[in-house]
Amino acid sequence: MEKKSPPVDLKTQPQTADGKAINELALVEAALYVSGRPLTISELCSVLKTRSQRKVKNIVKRLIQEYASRNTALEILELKDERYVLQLKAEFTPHVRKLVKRPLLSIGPLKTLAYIALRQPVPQKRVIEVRGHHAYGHIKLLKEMGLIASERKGRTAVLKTTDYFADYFGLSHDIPTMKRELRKILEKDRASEKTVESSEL
Amino acid sequence: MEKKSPPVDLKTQPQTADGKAINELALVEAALYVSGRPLTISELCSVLKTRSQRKVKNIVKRLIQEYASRNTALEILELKDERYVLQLKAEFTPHVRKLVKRPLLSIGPLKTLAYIALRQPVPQKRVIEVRGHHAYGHIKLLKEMGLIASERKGRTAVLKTTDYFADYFGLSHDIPTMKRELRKILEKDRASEKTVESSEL
Amino acid sequence: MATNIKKPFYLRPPWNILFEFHKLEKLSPWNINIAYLLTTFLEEMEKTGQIDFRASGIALDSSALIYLMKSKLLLKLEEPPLPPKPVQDFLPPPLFLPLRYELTSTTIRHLLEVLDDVLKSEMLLKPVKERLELVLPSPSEILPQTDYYLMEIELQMENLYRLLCEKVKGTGIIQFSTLIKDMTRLEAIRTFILLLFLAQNEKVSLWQDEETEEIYITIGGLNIGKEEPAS
Repeated sequence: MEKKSPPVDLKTQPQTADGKAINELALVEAALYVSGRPLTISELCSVLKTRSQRKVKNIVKRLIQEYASRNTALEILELKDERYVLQLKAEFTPHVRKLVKRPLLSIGPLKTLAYIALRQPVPQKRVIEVRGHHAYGHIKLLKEMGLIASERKGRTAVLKTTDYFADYFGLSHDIPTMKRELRKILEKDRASEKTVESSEL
Repeated sequence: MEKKSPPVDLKTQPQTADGKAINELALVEAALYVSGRPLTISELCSVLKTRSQRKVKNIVKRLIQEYASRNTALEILELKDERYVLQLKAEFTPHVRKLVKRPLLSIGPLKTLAYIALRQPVPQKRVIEVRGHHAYGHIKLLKEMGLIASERKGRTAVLKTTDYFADYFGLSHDIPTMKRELRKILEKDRASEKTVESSEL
Repeated sequence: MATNIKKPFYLRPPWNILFEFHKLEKLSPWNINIAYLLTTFLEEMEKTGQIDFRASGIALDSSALIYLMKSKLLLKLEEPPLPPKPVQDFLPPPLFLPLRYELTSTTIRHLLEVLDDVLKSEMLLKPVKERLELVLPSPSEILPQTDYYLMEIELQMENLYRLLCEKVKGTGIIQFSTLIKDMTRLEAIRTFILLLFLAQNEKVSLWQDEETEEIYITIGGLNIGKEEPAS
């Protein structure tokens, strides 16, 4: 059984420690499962150690079909910009929502993230002034999680949110549009808060 | 296929908005997927809206078989106290680790954990000597996560891994056997890491 | 509610050293890692929610004292001891936990709920800060009893200031690494301490690049704030 792997690409083919070739479909599945976010073709190329985007697209398409043919709670979708995501089918959400307890971030880093999102591109110095010295740690964490990125502008580090941030919260990838979306929700929230307050009087 | 569900329990059976009965296997899969931790039989009972533990056990066992029969990167394990968990098969870890945005533990604590696991029961003092002063923080974290426990032996605190740790890795609860199994995992991990590294060049 | 009075976390090791001065006197300051103590102290305080400004104040005061003890030893030209060598043992590679995906519960609503709070604290700030603030607290309050130390420092500060004026001619700026290029490790540390005092007296301005950790030195105040686009 173990000897049947074909003699192609043996050097670059992902392997387990005992030399068995890892199934490529399963490798794409692994990547989509652990990342929990949409992956681009080039991210998948890097996982599969290949430069052929066509090859990767074929593998993902086969995986999508495999998922669609089974009776499973999960689905793999192709998004419009050639990104792929593994997610729970929407009809299951209400039944299992109560098991979802872990927040993405605790309150401190979440506040720092919210501030960066609304004020981006914002100098790191300004974020520290507004949020205090603990925000150094928050910024490090948010970068590690891929939610924000920093750019150098001369001597200043400038922070902004990433595409992953936009995907997580379902916002536009275009920064000005995203900020408008955020402001709109914020204003709506405030307006309904006022209505509640005045009706409580 | 969809019509074959028996006409029992129609009131309590989980349903989608349009009234279709949701497949119970897929519902257990959904619960394990979103929670990302081992679930007990009673948690699964509550998701399936049933009191019959036997029924739930049967469903989970069928799901486990279904996963085992497919060529997938995921596995469902039964832990010794009748808890069930969905996770990535260990051999895929080195290939997709870089995509994980929120590692449960960073490299430092993971090294301390590996040292304790291989040297247990080991005096805390020894761990600090070998791993440095930062290991105080690692030990605290690992204890909080329930992966290690400390015992007093006279004046010395002695550290060892917990049953939860053994379950997490699917290892034997017998310490000498576990250490043999661990050595194998660590060697495998190192070997496949080398494969990943060299093919990235 | 039954109140069992628990010792606050900071009276436990390792932080207790910052709150028990008599213990501090018996220790060599080289054995105390101030950065580690303060970082973990703040982390613990944030985690437990026991925000106590008095405790923070005392911790800061003690750290300044330890820092002063170290500076004094350096000015006496006493070499700090070498860091202890770690005990050798076989170190296995990290043991990676099996990867599991977990859905998280944070939504856009949570993000916007906390935003209100942050915007309130933003409103309390001046729109743009004019000059960079010094990272270190003023040493003036902890020094009155050490006149000799101060005299010594002032003399050396003057010397260093003259040297700096010489070196920054033309460019107006010098990197710390250039300044200490031909110095021994101990001289470099002394120079750094003196620089902090000069900066405190606004004789020089210091600026550190967070990525390269290089420190830039200019004579007098440098209005870096002007270069930045107004946000």
